[in-house]
Amino acid sequence: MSQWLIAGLLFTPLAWAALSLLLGFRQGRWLSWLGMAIQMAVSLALWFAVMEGGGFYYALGGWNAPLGIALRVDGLAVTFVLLTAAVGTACGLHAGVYLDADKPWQRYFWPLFWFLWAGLNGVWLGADLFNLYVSLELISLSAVGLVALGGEAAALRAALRYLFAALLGSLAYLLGVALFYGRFGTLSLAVIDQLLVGGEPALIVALLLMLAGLALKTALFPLHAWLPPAHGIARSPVSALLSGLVIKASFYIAARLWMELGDRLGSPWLAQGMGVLGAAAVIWGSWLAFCQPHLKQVVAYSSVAQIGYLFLLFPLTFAVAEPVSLLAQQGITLQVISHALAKAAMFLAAGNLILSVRSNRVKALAGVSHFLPFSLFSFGLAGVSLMGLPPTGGFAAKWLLLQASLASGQWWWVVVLLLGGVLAAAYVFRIYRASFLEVSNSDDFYHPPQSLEAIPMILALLALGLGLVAEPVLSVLALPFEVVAAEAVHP
Amino acid sequence: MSAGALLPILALLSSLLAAVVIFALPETSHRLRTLVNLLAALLKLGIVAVMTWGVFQGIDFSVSFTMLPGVRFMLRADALAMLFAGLSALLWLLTTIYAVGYLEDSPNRSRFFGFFSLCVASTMGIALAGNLFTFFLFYEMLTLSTYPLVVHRGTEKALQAGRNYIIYTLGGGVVLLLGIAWLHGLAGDLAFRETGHFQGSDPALHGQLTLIFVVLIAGLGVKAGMFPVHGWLPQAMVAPAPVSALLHAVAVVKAGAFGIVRVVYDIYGIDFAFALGLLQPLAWLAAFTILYGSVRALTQIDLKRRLAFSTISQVSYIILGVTLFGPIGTVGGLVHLLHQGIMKITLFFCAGNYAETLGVHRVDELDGAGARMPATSAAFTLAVLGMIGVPPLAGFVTKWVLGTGALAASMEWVILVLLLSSLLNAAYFLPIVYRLWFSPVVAPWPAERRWGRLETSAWLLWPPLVTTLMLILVGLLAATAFSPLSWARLIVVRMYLP
Amino acid sequence: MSLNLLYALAGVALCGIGLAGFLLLNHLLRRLLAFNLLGSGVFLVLVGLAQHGDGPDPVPQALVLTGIVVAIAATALAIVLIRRYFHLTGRTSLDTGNNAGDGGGES
Amino acid sequence: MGFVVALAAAVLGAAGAAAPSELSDQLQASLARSGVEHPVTAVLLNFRSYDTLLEIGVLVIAGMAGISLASTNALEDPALRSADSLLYALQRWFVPVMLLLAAYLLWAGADRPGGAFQAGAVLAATGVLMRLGGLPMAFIRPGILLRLGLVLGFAVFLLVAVAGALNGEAFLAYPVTIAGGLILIIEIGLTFSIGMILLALFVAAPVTDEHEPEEGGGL
Amino acid sequence: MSGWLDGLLVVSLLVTAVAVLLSRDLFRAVVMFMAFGLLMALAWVRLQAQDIALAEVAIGAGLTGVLLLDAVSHFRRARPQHRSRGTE
Repeated sequence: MSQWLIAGLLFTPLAWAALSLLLGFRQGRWLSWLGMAIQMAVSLALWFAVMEGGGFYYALGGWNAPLGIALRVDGLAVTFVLLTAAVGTACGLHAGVYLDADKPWQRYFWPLFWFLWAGLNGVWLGADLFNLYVSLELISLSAVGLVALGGEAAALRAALRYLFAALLGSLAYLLGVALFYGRFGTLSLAVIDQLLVGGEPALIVALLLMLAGLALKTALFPLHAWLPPAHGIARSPVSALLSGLVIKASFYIAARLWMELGDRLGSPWLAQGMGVLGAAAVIWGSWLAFCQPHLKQVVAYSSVAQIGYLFLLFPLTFAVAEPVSLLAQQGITLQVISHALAKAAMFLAAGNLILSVRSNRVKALAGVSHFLPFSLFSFGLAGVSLMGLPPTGGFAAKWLLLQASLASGQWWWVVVLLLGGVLAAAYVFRIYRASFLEVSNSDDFYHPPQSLEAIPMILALLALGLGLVAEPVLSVLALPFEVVAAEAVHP
Repeated sequence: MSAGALLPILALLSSLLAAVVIFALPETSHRLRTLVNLLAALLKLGIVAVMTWGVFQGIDFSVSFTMLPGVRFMLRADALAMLFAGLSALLWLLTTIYAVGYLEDSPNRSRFFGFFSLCVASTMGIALAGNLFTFFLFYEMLTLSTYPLVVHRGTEKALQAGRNYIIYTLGGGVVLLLGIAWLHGLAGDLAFRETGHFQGSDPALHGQLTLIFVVLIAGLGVKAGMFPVHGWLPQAMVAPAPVSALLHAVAVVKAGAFGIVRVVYDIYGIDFAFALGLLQPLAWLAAFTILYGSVRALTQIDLKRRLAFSTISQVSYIILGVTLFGPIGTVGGLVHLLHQGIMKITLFFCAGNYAETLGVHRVDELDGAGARMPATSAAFTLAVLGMIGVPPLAGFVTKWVLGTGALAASMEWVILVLLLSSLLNAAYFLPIVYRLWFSPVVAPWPAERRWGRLETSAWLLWPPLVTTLMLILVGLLAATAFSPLSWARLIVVRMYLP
Repeated sequence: MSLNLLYALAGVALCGIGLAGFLLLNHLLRRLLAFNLLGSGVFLVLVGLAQHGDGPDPVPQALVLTGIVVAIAATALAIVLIRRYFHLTGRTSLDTGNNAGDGGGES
Repeated sequence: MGFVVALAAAVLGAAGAAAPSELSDQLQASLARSGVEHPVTAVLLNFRSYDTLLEIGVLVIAGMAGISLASTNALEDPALRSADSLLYALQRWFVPVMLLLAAYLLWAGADRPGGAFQAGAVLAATGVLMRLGGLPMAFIRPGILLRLGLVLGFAVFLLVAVAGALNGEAFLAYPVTIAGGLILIIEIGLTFSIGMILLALFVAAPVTDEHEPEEGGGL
Repeated sequence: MSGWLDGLLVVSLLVTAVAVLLSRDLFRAVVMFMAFGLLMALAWVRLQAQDIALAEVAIGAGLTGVLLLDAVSHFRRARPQHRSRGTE
């Protein structure tokens, strides 16, 4: 059963990419709705299958790990596959209505969208270092394409910046892969994990290169300069995809590398250093978000800040007790999921708001709470999750990270976590404040279609509810995993 | 699911669902919205009544599930919970009626009543929370759902007040979160338990526990309006009167006070807190806040601001009662939780009536209002007398029990504080009463409206009259079985006296 | 030093040159050239390092073939964007100033 | 500079400690079942075919970018129709030769160096030559045919991949007996599409700037 | 095989690479890049990677170079046009 599901999961996005390239935007929309339904169903089924049967390796082409490419289908991977299906579907549905179907270049939206999806699934399931590189490139190029789609000069500039950053990051990663291959003669992460004994300098350099490349692609402070222009200027559904999912892909790889190899190749300095950069991202990103005059820039800088939390994974899992490490991993996982949902909701809602007031400026929102409470409400709910207030997923994540920080004695991260929440509140409430202002001549609002309003609301509610069902979601992380790699290494 | 688990959830859902329905209703369907509001309020009152009866009979209402690794979401109705739940359910009904009248013809009612219901749901959650974590959950939800109400008018001033409100309360929330997370890391998931959790704990932890106590109280003190973190409360008075009445006089500040009661009794345990030497400083702080609030109230010209400073002062009675080491003081503190709520909401209703009917906001504009609005002014006068502590009204009962408690705990200086505070109460309230009844009308009302035969709209008139009746009854019938005083005694007997 | 290792080290040097160019140059096409040099360096390291011990290793060779195709795809996309950007603005470099401010494209 | 030194040290370190790879043994052992004799082709199109599949996806994205910029006008640019006799002669003789070369490379891929990429590139080069020679190339005009050509190889690859899954085996698994044939089919499709994409990238970019690209064409 | 040959190849690779980046004229830079691609192809042959060598010649040097050259010439021709536009 699972075999069929995996095949469906891999096949659908690629096939839909090819098919939708042959169609225009409108027909592509119909086709994509079908595709999203299929992907959603397959992802759900796979999630439940793994819930019941545990994780496994899937050997592509029937060739096992070191020779062929094996996919690692474990609880975490299928959870992210499901997350991608949820956010992807939401953005796809939104885009179908939001984007102007009459523009000739929109026909390329769907192929890029589906290639992006395929790349994301490739990353979540990837267990092969080089395959991860190819998946990353697939993601980067389609993401850049989406940013630039039909763009004016500013969009192109943002896209070019993004492209160059992404390419540099990929090459740094690939260089690390080359070193690993030179040392171990394999690309399978599981096999490397088994062969790796201690911290050889060469491999430390390799890990550093890969982490640096991935950090650049994830827009970790101070390598974040490319992100806000790109995420701020793309069309809202695209921004939602980029902020919600795309930047998580490179982080996911970094996290996987760290969890597999970090115990032998990492050092306290590296771990704390990554944490400090993350903390700086939280503070600096939030501050910049607070200062932005444009609505979408606020949301984009908020992404820079929220990504910062993710990098607390490094110090909180390095040389700490097993339960503490687990707490941190769970916290980070929740943070990824809740940020993906909340940020996608926020961008989509921001898109609606912009559509409604016909301006991207925060100041233009005055009085909109009067007319568009629904999208504003979605925006607000998503904001609650970003602030880390209960009962949202963001709060659950923050709670677990707080516990992990306290239990590991690294109390300084507590300060960052709490301060980050306050700063997030500052920039979110700035938007509320602007929208609650009553001005007399503010009756000129456009009402977006209801379907546009419903989608961010659903995402925001998911982010909200995540905190309540965090326990079952997290339980998939501890699922048993069938170890095939061991047999493959020593036949 | 058993009735024991079902009822607490229903109590929450009744207003949560009401909120959802109200948000979904179009702005223009006023009648339907009012109907939903009133039905939900009545339903909730019924549920709470049933639960109170059940708790009296010794039925255990509780429900819990694991929310995060190591943390449970837990609702549990004990006697203390029902005290707060009963108060908010009762006053929600009255305030809803009042708000319907108050907001007639004003915009954004859908938004207002939606968030209003959400607030009440949060308050109910705070009352029924079974552990510190769940308490915090609803505590923050209350913060968020009150913000739109504070800034409801959308004026620059309201937004500024909202900003300060959110800075204070979210700041307090962060501090509280720190305390809760720290405590959780130290001791795990802590359900509220009568004797607390730390009796006989490792002395090596006492230093940390003391620190955590300070952090927790600091976090909770913001909402409770304790000095020096009370600054948001007077400013938040720009909100519409029902908001000031229910939320700032009852739900929000009481949530803070209620939290302090929970922490002192059900987490630390009163004996342990006393042994750590934590109660004494808290008592001083409470006493200072009582006097400070009263003194500040003296000089306020704006009626609602004067009431706000009075609230700051009065809420600290509760905290003072809690810190009096002994059962009688506790009874006093708890009963004041209820009494003060009833009295203060009456005052705010009346203030709202003056504002809505006559356009009067300032104390010096009230000259002669007693003749124009006799019923409202009578209610106001009675509530004022209650506040001052004139027998046999509600406030007298509180002060009497508190005084007795202070004597029993041999903290005689508290009596002095009580006396001084009563004097100050009289000093800032009685001039208003004088103006109402004995000053002649000197100028036309700033913005008068007329509603037929009655002095003001019936929606606005009945709620203060009902609460006035209540504040007389709870005083007169304090000795009967179902009075708040008896209930507070029941709580103390059940929970704190083995 | 084996022959392959020599090329691997050459690859390292190319990486350095490419990286320096990538970071220091402003002209978009030059940066693109630098990116391609950097890529070539990485490929040399990949193959040279992998097969320095025992003869040709087809796996890294296949990887590099894939890598080359990915690189040309990226280069082509970049050229398309650069040309379009140039067409609209007449510029051949990204502004070094603060670009974040003018994000108001969507309306 | 520090970067280069650290990297060089890392390369030397990795080289010094390189573990004997079991991978090449496995590769040799499995080569017979791969359907081709040339190991690089086996890795590319069988053992690690998923990489290649995604990589073609990347290429298709670039191709899309190219055609989205295409200006129909530029394709019929009269300036390009210059009757350059040298080019014409070149074209006359070279085009058939290059097409043959592409076919050879494609065929050779099975057992010696060569394969779809190289053949595709040669095909594209042929196209470039024809283009420079001013041959009308209506098929490269943005339209359904061009897009079909763009994804053809990718689609063939994908269909073969999913056929394996439908057959009850893994995604991308080929039955051993027909593996060689399937790989050849894939390679033919890929060659065609790669050539098409690379050509599109070249041709689509307007050679002169006299005509505006179709408004908003930039992807 | 003769070590000095490889040494020479490596040195010329690096020199060409530097030349690509340092040449003032963009056109020259691209031409140098194509030369670099050809040298890379030689290096691949020396590394017994004929497949890559073929691909490098066709794609790396050939197509990338053509694309870049095309872009460069486009820039050259368009520049004055834009200047005049800017002054309008």
